Amino acid sequence: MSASNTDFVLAVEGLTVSFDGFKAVNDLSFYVDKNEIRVIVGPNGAGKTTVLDLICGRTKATEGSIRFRNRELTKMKEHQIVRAGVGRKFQTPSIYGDLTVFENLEISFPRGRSVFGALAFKRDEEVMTRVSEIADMIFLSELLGTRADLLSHGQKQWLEIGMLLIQDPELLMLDEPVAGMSVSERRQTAELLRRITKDRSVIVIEHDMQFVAEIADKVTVLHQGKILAEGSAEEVKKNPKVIEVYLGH
Amino acid sequence: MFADYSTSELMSIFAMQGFAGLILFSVFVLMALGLAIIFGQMGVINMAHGEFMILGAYITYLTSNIFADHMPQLFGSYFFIAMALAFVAAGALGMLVEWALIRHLYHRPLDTLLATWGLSLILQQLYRTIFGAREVGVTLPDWLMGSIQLTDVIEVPINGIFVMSLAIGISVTVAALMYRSRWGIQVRSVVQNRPMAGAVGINTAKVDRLTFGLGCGIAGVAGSAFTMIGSTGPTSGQLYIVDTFLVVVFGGAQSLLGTIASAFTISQAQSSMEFFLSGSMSKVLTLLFVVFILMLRPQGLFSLKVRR
Amino acid sequence: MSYTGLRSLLPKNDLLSFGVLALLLVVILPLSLDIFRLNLIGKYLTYAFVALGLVLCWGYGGILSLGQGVFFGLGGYAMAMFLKLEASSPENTAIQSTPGIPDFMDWNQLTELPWFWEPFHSLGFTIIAIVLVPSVFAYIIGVAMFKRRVGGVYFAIITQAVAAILTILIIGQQGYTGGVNGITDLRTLNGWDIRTDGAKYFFYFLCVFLLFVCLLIAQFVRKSKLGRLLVAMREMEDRVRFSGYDVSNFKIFVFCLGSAFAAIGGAMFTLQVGFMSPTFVGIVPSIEMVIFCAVGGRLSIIGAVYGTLVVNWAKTSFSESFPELWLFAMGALFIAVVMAFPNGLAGLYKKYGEPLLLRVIDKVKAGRGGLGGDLNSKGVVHERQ
Amino acid sequence: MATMRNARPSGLGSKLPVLVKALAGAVAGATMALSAAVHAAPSTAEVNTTNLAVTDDKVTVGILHSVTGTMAISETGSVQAEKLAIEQINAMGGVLGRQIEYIQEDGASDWPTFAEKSRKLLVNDKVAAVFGCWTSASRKAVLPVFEQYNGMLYYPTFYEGLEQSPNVIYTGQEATQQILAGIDWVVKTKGAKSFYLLGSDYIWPRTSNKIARKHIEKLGLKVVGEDYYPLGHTQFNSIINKFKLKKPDVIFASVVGGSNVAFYKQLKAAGIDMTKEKPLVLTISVTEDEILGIGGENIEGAYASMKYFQSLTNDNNKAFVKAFKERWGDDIVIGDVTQAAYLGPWLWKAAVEKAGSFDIDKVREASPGIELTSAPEGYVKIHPNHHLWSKTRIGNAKTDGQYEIVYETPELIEPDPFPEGYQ
Repeated sequence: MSASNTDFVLAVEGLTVSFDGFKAVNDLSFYVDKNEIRVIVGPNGAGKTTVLDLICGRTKATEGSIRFRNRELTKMKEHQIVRAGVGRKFQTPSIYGDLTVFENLEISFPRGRSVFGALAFKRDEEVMTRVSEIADMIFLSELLGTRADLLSHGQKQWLEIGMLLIQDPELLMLDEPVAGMSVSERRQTAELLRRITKDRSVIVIEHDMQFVAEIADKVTVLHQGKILAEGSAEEVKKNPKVIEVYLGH
Repeated sequence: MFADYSTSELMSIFAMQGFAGLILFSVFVLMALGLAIIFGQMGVINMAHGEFMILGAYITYLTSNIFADHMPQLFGSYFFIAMALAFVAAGALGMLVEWALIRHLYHRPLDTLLATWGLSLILQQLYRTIFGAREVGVTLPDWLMGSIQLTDVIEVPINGIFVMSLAIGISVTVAALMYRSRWGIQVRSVVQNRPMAGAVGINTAKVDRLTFGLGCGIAGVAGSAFTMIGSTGPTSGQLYIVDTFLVVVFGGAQSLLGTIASAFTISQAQSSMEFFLSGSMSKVLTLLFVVFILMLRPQGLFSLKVRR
Repeated sequence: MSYTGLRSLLPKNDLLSFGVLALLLVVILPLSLDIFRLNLIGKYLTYAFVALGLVLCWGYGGILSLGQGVFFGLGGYAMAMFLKLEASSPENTAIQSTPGIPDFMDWNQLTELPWFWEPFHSLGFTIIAIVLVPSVFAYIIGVAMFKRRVGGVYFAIITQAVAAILTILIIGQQGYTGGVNGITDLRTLNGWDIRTDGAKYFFYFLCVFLLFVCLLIAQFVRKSKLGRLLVAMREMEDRVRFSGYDVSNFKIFVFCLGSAFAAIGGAMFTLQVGFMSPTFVGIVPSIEMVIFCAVGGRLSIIGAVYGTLVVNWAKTSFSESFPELWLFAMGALFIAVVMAFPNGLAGLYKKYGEPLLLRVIDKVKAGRGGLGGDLNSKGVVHERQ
Repeated sequence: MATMRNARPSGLGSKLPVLVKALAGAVAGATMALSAAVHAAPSTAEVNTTNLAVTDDKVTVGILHSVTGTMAISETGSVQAEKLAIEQINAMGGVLGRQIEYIQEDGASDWPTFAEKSRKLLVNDKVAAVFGCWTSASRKAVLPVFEQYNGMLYYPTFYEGLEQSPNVIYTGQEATQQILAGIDWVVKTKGAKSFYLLGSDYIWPRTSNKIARKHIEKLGLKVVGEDYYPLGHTQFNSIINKFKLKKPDVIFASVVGGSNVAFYKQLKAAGIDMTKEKPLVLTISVTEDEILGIGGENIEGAYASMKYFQSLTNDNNKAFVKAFKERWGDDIVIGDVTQAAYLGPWLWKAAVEKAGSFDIDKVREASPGIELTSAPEGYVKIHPNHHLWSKTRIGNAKTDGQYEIVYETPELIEPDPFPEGYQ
């Protein structure tokens, strides 16, 4: 497959990964525009999380290419992909429970990422300002000194989002950001997402179609590792194939 | 080095060397199977594995003494009873240890390593207190000693054949247990998803205890069999521990087939090198080879690529 | 370093424990023990270097190495090689068939010094080699393992195999290494007799000094962002990786650092005990050193020192009184530490000792209208032991 | 700090001895008295000018062996022998009118611990002599300590030689004493032409095999192979195949420890019947102690070259074996090293009495030429190089775990720790 340069932020072409013969993602191609919010939906086992794993380098592709601003990601290591500007939030909140909220954010601050950089890293004004900025944004400015263990589930999700934001990624990937949240938390999160998606592209995996309709520019429906449908939330909802997959059986 | 020998002599020697490799292979399989079950299926690192083997050896020693004193006419067959007793004793001790120590540590694999190391020290001293610091000599029934003469040069040691059959027998039994029995299904389901297995009514605590007991029991049988070829003393168990772990890790902890394949690879590498190099150098080279391969393929020879 | 810099490196509670340890090692023990016992303490302290390295590798980095004896041994052998060459001057070895080479080489028919021994005529090279050779070796192992994400149990077992390989090699290549007897009969360091009581005092204090240097380095690492990263990695390695860090580099770094500490300990061991042998390279001592660290508290760098001292002191006195019981005690200690006190002595101290001490100190200070104010602002690390 | 006094015999994994037995043993020992002369105790100031632990009625010595760890297996016999000798000497009236007390320390199979404990014995306890060490490594570790603090060590194990310290009396054989006569015998009586040398991989087997090789080659015979396995190795099928390929007349074996057991069991299993002597197995590392672990039936027919076997029939040995069994239990066996360890206290006593002093320097001066006619192995004498003149004997292993002595050198063999032409 020849990969040509595009204007897309992310171009996924012919992506395939197989685990012992089982193709979890099968010849998948899709493109994400600048500043676009793309939502990926699909039934369990459709390969949604695997797609994110592939993009961020956690899983190595068997075939195909993933290009981010025309840089091939499939050959890069995870940390290089992150440094190139791709941020990834996991399904279950993955934060450092033993550290405080402040330290969680500070560690994510994109400076002193090498061994000796980390040794020489100083907690200066720039770091402090940036951390409190982000903390405000994720509703945690009162809790900076709290150990992250002690946060509620929703707060942990926000904290992880904050840890991504502090790196100012160009492409943000969120795996079920509102799963397990209370109604009010959900509302706050939707608002948060709208605010943070202003200057960047976002890929969101989400089940809640109402939430999807609220935020999505474009929706991609995955089924058995392949794209079943793609379009606006409204179009997708009406697509008979999608209805069958979701409601059939 | 071979110039002075006739082709047929050389062929015979190579045949015998191949057989020596097979014996070594069987020894490795016996050593490693119990550990592979415990480590591979439960993720527990049992540093006291060697001491469980030696327990089997001591049981054999005691049994042989009892038979010699009270039932000399049955002495020829005591070995089978000794192996059964070794299995029961080591298995029971294993279950006790699982209950007392291991079950509290399932989420901390590296800590099981330290705790079982402590256990191994205690067992060693216990053996020393009971049986004395010196090695004990286990008298074997006559039919187990000696060899079968196949040709002029090729001689096959009977205990080698015995160890091989035992290795095959135990491997087959374990495989059958794992893949054919209800218990095997339970073990595998507990390994894959503990909460779910518990939720569908599997008594996970019991499965763990039985699995650990089985692993230790097999170690006991192996120890019993090794009285034919090795020494029985309080610290003899330590001689086996590094080799055993390497075999299991090299095989890719999760699969029994992997353990067997790795035992085969390592034993063949070692025994063929031993023939051309000095014993020490071949040991070093074998270990280096294993470490090197593990660096290239850290997950071991056989392991499934899993979707995370 | 500025006052605040110092305070952030050593906040009040840490300063207290450093001070108490310094008091113990520099004042109390030398004054209360004869040189024989003090020399013993000095020997134990050399293991504390290893335990300290393990706190960083294992406690912080989550990397359990069962082969730290390798690095202890490499450092010790480097030192021993220098001392042996000095002890093997042509005058001292005149009765050999080849004078001027170490006695064990002569017994093994070597007629000239092997090339890799040559540079050890120089003390400067030796000192550099003590730190550098083990670090480079650790770096190679580290790159090979951590870049391929070998960790946890696998790493532990592979380091064990490395220890086994090196032991067999040292014992087997006795013409070059002194074999199972090790390198013995070391006498002088640049002409200065290392066997006198004066030398023993000197080496004891040198050992304490170096230990504190290493402790401060460890404290610096712990207090730096790297320290927090290690904690973070232990919990959520993937998150750290997806925050743009090359996780393996950090592991390699702490592993190398731990190895360098171990090597310094090994060199000090050789100087204080007067010989080096392959028994320290093997698996058993390597695992024992892990228990020193665990008893002290795997997350406490000061605890590592106390853990080492306590276990060894217990070992010595136990084996003097009840040699048969020693293994029972040691085994029980392993199990107890893992089962009941996973944070070791440091955990007990944090729970019971420190609050009491701090309260006393605060009272004293308050009585004098003291200066102390906690510099901790929001977000400063809450130490958890 | 606690010490073990001889009033409280330590267990050491053996049966607790009954006091009566101990006394009986002591009486038996008295019959082998060196010289029955009872010394009137000279004053302490006279016999102890260097501040050793000597009082008017007591003298303290040290016993330094591994009671724990891997070496405990081997060293137990030596501890028992040394204690027995001390008890017997005490029953006879002690040394220079003083009862011997001992402080026992555990080397724990760990060389720095040996160094540490020896320093304690010499510096803190100021013992007049130390009986101890087993492995070369432990001896090498304590040697600088003994030389620095001027102590006297009685070292019991047969060893590789290449050492001669003013602070050590070597009561075991150095390598040539064990090897040369053994090879001569096997060549002369068995007509051996080719040899395969096998050992555990460390200094003693390597040095021994080096001496053996030189000697064999001097005789114009052939060494067809030489191999070493790591300590603790348990798989010997490959080497056995090499034997079958090379068909040596003699397998010259110096395998030690747990490997020994594995080696002989596998040798037998591979169909090599040692009683047929094709090939003949000649070992320098298997004493009666080791046979306990190997099993007599597994080593039957092998030859061992030692200076002492339990089956020696002289009167000294009969009394010694009897006393030893009474003291430590009937089922105990006595090997070469155990006997050598037993000589230590007796040689020291003789030297002290000859010197008329406990001072280390005087004991050292008095030592060369000290004779012991009552030694279980027969007559021994200390050479100026601090080793013992002793005979070499060849034993043939029997199923009951004992050796039948088939040869003994007519003369005492001179110890030669730095053998010219063998290095």
